[in-house]
Amino acid sequence: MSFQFDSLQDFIQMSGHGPFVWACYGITFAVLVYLVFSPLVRRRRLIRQHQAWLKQMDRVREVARQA
Amino acid sequence: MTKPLLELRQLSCERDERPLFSDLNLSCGPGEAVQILGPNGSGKTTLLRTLAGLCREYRGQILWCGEPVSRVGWDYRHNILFIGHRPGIKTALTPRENLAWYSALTDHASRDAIDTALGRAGLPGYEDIPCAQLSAGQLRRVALARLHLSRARVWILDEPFTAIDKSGVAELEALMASHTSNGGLVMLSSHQELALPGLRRVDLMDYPAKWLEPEELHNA
Amino acid sequence: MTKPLLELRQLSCERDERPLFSDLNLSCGPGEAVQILGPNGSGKTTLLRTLAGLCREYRGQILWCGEPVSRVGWDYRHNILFIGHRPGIKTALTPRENLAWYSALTDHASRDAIDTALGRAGLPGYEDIPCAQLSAGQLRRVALARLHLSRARVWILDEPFTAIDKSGVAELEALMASHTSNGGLVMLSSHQELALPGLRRVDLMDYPAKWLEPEELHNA
Amino acid sequence: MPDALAAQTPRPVFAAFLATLRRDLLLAVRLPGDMANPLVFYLIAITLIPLSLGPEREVLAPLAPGVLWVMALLATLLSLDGLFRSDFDDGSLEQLLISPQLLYFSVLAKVLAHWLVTGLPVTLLAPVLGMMLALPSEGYWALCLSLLLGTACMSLVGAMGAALTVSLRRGGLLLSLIVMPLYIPILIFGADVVQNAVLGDPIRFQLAVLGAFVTLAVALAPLAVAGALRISVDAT
Amino acid sequence: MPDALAAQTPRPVFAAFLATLRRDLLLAVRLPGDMANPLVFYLIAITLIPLSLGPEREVLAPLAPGVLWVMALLATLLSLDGLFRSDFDDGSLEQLLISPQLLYFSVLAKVLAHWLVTGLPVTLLAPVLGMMLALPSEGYWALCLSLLLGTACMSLVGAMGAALTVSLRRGGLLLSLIVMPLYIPILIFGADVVQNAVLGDPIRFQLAVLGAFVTLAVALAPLAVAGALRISVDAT
Amino acid sequence: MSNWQWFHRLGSPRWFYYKTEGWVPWLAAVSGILLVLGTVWGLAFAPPDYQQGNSYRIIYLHVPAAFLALIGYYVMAVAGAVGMIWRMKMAFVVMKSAAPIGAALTFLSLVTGAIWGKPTWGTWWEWDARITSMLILLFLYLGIMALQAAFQSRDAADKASALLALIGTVNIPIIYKSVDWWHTLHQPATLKLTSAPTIHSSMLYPLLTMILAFYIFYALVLILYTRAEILRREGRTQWVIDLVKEEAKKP
Ligand code: HEM
Ligand SMILES: Nc1ncnc2c1ncn2[C@@H]1O[C@H](COP(=O)(O)OP(=O)(O)OP(=O)(O)O)[C@@H](O)[C@H]1O
Ligand SMILES: Nc1ncnc2c1ncn2[C@@H]1O[C@H](COP(=O)(O)OP(=O)(O)OP(=O)(O)O)[C@@H](O)[C@H]1O
Ligand SMILES: [Mg+2]
Ligand SMILES: [Mg+2]
Repeated sequence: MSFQFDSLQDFIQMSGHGPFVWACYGITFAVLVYLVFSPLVRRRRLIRQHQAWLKQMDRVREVARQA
Repeated sequence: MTKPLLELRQLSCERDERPLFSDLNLSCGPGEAVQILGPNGSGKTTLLRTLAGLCREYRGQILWCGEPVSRVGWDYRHNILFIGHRPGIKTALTPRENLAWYSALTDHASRDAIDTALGRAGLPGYEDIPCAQLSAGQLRRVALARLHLSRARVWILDEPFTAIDKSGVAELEALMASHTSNGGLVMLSSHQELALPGLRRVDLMDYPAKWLEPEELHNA
Repeated sequence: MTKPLLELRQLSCERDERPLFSDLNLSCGPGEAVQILGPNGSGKTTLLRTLAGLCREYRGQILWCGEPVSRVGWDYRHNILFIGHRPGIKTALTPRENLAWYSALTDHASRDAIDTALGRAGLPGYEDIPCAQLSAGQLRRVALARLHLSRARVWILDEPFTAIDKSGVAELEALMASHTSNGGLVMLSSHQELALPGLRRVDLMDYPAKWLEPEELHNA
Repeated sequence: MPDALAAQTPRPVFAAFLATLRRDLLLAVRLPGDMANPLVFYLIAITLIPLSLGPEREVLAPLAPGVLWVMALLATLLSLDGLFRSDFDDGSLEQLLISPQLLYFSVLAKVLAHWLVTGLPVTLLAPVLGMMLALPSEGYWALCLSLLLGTACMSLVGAMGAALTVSLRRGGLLLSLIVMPLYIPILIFGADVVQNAVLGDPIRFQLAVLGAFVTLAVALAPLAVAGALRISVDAT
Repeated sequence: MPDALAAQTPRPVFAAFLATLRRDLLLAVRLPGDMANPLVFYLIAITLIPLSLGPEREVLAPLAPGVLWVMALLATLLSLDGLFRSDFDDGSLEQLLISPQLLYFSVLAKVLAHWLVTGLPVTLLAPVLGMMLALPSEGYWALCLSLLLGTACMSLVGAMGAALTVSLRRGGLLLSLIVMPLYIPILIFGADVVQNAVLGDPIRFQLAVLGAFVTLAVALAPLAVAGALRISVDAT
Repeated sequence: MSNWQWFHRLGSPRWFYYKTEGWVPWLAAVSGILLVLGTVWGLAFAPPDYQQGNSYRIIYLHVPAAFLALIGYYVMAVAGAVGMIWRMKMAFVVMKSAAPIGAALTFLSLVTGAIWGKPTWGTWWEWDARITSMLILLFLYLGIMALQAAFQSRDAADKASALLALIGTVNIPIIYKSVDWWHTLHQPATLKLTSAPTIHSSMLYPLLTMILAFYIFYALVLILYTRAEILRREGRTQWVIDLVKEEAKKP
C-alpha cells in the first residue's frame, strides 16, 4: 500500500477528476459536520430557554408571595 | 344501591404535557344532571371530549356501569350522545337529511320521528331548507334536535346553549329534566345558571392541576 | 341637540330575497348601548353585519353623523370596530402577533399597549403561546382584547359573550360601560340579560318583515 | 328500568354503510361543482399539454399514455383533500368516530363515494381525451381498464394521506407529498398497460398487479385510515 | 368631547402594507410545511414524468421546456386556494375589508407574500429539475427568467380566482377551472421562451410580452381581487 | 420481569439521557478516527480503478451514505412501531430524530451519485432504477418530516408520523420492485452502470472502513438528536430543571 500520486498537484487534480471527487468529499463532510453540530447548538439553545423560563417562574412566585 | 352509570376515578387530563385538572373523582347515577364549571381554559371541553372518547390522553379511570370504558367501549358508545362546539351539521344538506344520517348511525329513527324532532327543536317548516341558510342559533337547534331522537342514556353536551335564544334555553332545560327523570344522565358545560332539578355542579377549580413545582417534583 | 352618531332610517334587510325585518328606525347618540334582541333567525347578525358594511343588501338609510355611510365611508370605517361570530384570530400566531396586525390596520398601538390589553382581557402570560393551544373562551378573549386598544367610537359586537365565563362577562360589561361613559356607542346582540347603565333594547320582532303579499307587489 | 333508554342491539352494519354512502353521494349532487371538478381539472390539464408541447400528432401520440395517466393521478390527488376535510371542519367526523359502528365500513363507504364521483368519471372521460392526444385506437380499452383499477386503488391509498392531514390547515399540498410516493407503483403499472396495449404487447401481468394492489388496499387501507382519523381528531 | 375617541388621521398606507406582508410571511415560517409544499409538489410532479414516459434522455429532452412550465403552473395553481381561504375561515378577511385601509395595498401585500413563498422558490428549483429532465444547457437562464415573470403574473391573476371562490367550500378545483383559461397565454409565452432558447432563437419578444402581463396585472388585478373579496364576504 | 427491565428503562428519557452521556465522546472519537482513516486511505492510498480512474473514489462516500439511508428508514419505522404498540414515548423521540438524519444521508447519496455520474456517464442525472428508488425514499423521508412538523400537538405529530412510516414500510418493497421492473423494461441502451461485483480487496478495505465509520457516526448523531429532543420535551420535569441549574453554574 502506497501513496498513489506522484505529487500533491497530481493528488489535487486526480487526472481531471479532482473537482468531482473533492466536491463530493466537501459536500459530504459539510453535511456530516452539520449533522453533529445542529443538535449540539439546539441543546445549547434549549438550555438557555429553560433558564429563562426558570427565572420567569421565580419572578412569578415572587409576585405571588408579595400579593 | 345500584351501580353508578358513569364513574370517574382519579381522572387527570393534560394538553400537550400541561396538566389541566387532577384527581377528579365523580360518580353519576341515573337521573342526575352534572354541570361542569370553571373559568375559560380550565379544561371543561377537554373533560367532555375525554368522556366521549375523543381525547385519549388522560390518567385515571373512566368506568361505565362499573367496567372500564376501554373494555366495554362498544356498549358505552351505544349509550352516549355527544354534541360539542362544532355541531356536526352539513350546511349543504337540509336539516332532515342531516338527522337522517345521524339516526342511521345510532338510533334508526323513522322520517316522521325526525320531522317531529325538528318541530320540537323549534324548526318547524325548516325541514327542507339547506342548512347554509340558517342562522347561528338555528344551526345549533338542528344539532340539538338529535336529543329528541336519541335513546342514549348519557348526554354529553359542551355549551349547548350557545347562540340559543331565551325560549330555546327554557325548552332545552325542560328536555334535560325529562331525560333525567327517565333515568338518563346529563353532563354539560355551561357558563349560565341553570334551573334543572337535582343539578350537581362540579367546579374544575376544585381539582387543581398539579403544577410541577420544584419541591413537589422532588418527592415524585 | 347634537346630531346622533348613528341613525337608521326605514332600514329593511333581507337574505336571499326573504325579508327579515322592515322599517327599522333607530337613532343612537354617544354614550348609548343598544342591545339587539330577537329569537334565533330573526336577523340580528344580518343587521350588525349590515351596520359594519359587510352586507350590502338592504333598503333604507344608514347615516353616520347625519351623512349616509356610503358618502362618508372612510371616516365611518375609522370609527367602527366589529367583532362577529368568527373571531378573526390566526391560530398559528400568538395573541401578541394577532393583535399587532390589527393595530397596524387601525390603531397603531405599541407593543406595550398590546401586552397590557391582553393582560386586561384575562390572558396575562399567554402572549407568546400559539392561539391553536387556547380554549374556545380564551380565543374569544384574544379577539375581545381589541376593545382595550381600539379608539373607534362605535363598537359592533355580535354575541360577544359566547364562551366567556362569568367573571369575563362582568369585566366586559364594565368595559362597555366605560366606553359609553366616554361618549362611545355600543351595539351588540346577545341572548343574555345585561346589566349596562342606559341600555336600550331593540327587539327585531317589533319590526316584522313585510312579506310581499300579492296585492302589495302589485303596487310596488 | 327505562326501556325507553335501553341500549340498542346493534343493527347490521350495512344500514350505516348505506346511509353514509347515500349522504356523501347526496352531497356530491348538492354541490355539483365538486363532482365536476376533478373532471374539469383533467380536461384542462390535458388541454395544456398540446399548448406547451406543440400540436403535432407525431409528438403527442407517443406521450399520450403517460400523460393521460399522470394527469388522472394528479386529478385524483387534488380531489383527496375534500374527502374528510369538510366532515372534520363541521364536526361530523367526531360523531362518526364515536358512533357505535365499525369504522372500517364507514370509511369504506366514504372512499367508495369518493371513487364514484371522481375516479369513475375520470375513467369514463379518459377515452375522449385520449382522442385529443391522438392516442392510437389500440389503447382505449387498456386505458379504461387500467384507470378503473388504478383510480380505485388511488382513492383507497389516498384516503390514508387525507386522514393523516385532515386536522392541518391547508393540508392540500402536504397531502400530495405524502401520497405521491405511494402512487408511484400504481402509475408505473397503469401507464405501462396502455403503452403495451398500443404496442400490441401483452398486458395481463400488469393488470393482475393492479388488481392485487386494489385487493390489498381494500383490505388494509380502511384500517390505516381509521387509525389516522382517530389521531387527527385527538389532535384538535 | 372625547379626544380619547377622536378619529385617527390615516397613517401612511405603508405601515399596513408592511404589517400584512410581515404577518403572512410569519405565518409561512410558522407553518413551514405550507412554504415547502408547492416546491415539493413541483419536484414530485416532475419526477412522475419519466416514470410514466420512460427514462430515455432522447424522449425527455424535447419535452422538458413544456413540462417544466406546465408543472410550475399547476404548482402555483394549487397553492392559490390557501391565499385567502384561512383568512376567510377565521374571519380576518372581514376585518381586512372593514379596516380603514386601501384594500389595493392590503391585497398587494398578500399576493407579494404568496409569490415570495411559492413562485420564487419554484423559480429557483426549476434548473435542478431541468437537469433531471435532461434540459439542454442553453435553456437554464431562459427557464429562470421566464418563470420569474410568469409566476409573479400567475400569483396576481390567480388571486382573482382565489378571491372569487373563497366563500365556497372546497373551492380548490373550481378555482382551477376559473383560473386556467387565464393562465393559458402566460403558459404559451413562457414555454415558448424556453423552447426558443434551447433552439437558439431570439426570446426578446416573448419576455417583453410577459413583462407587459406583469405590469398590467400589478395595476389591475388587486382592484379586481378587492371587488371579488367584497362579493365573497357579502355572500357568507 | 427483570428481563424486561432494560426495556422499561429504555422508555425513560432521563435514563437514556444520562446513560448515553458517557457514550458520546467515545462514539465521536471512534467515528472521527475511522472517518479520517477511511478518507485518507480511500483518497490517497487505494489504487485507481482501471476503468474509471480516480473518480471512483467517490464510492467511499456514496455507498456508505446509501446504506445508512436505507437502514435509517427501518430504524425510524421500527421506532415508530414500538411507540405505537407499547405507547413508549422514548421511541417516538428516536423516530423523530431519525427522520432528518436519514433524509440528510439520502440526500448525500443522491448528490454524490449525481456528481459521480458526470465524469462516468457524462450526465448529472439518469433515471436509473436504484437512483429513482432513492429519490422516492427521499420523498418518503420528507413527507414524514413535514407531517411531523405540521402538527401542533406533539402526541398527534408522533403518532401520525409513526403511522406514515409504517405505511411506508409496506410500500418500500413494492416501490423497489416496481421501479426495478420499470427500469429493466425501459433499459436505455446508452449506458451501463459499471458496478464492480468483485471489487479488489485493496479497494474493498477502505470501503468497509468507511461503512463502519458511517454506522458509528449514525449512532452518534442519532443519540445527539435524541438527547436534544429529550431536553425539549422534558423541559418541565425536575431532572431537567436540575440539569439546567447545573448548566447555569458552569461558565
Ligand atoms: C444520483 C445518482 C446515484 C444514486 C442516487 C445512487 C444510489 C446508490 C445506492 C442507493 C446504492 C446502494 C445500493 C445497495 O446498497 O444495494 C449505490 C451503490 C453503488 N453505486 Fe450508486 N447511485 C448514483 C449514481 C452512481 C454512479 C454515477 C455510479 C458509478 C458510475 C454509481 C456506482 C455505484 C456503485 C459501484 C455502488 C456499489 C454497488 C454495490 O455495492 O452493489 N452510483 N448507489
Ligand atoms: N347565508 C345565508 N343565506 C341565506 N339566508 C341566510 C343566511 N344566513 C342566515 N340566513 C337567514 O337569515 C335569517 C337571519 O339570520 P341571522 O343570522 O341574521 O339571525 P340571528 O338573529 O343572528 O340569529 P341567531 O340568534 O341564531 O344568531 C335566518 O332566518 C336565516 O335563515
Ligand atoms: N388544541 C390544543 N392544544 C393544546 N392545548 C390546548 C388545545 N386546546 C386547548 N388547549 C389548552 O387546554 C386548556 C383547556 O382547554 P379547554 O378547551 O378544555 O377549556 P374550557 O374549559 O373548555 O374553556 P372554555 O370555557 O374557554 O371553553 C386551555 O388552557 C388551553 O390553553
Ligand atoms: Mg370549551
Ligand atoms: Mg346571529
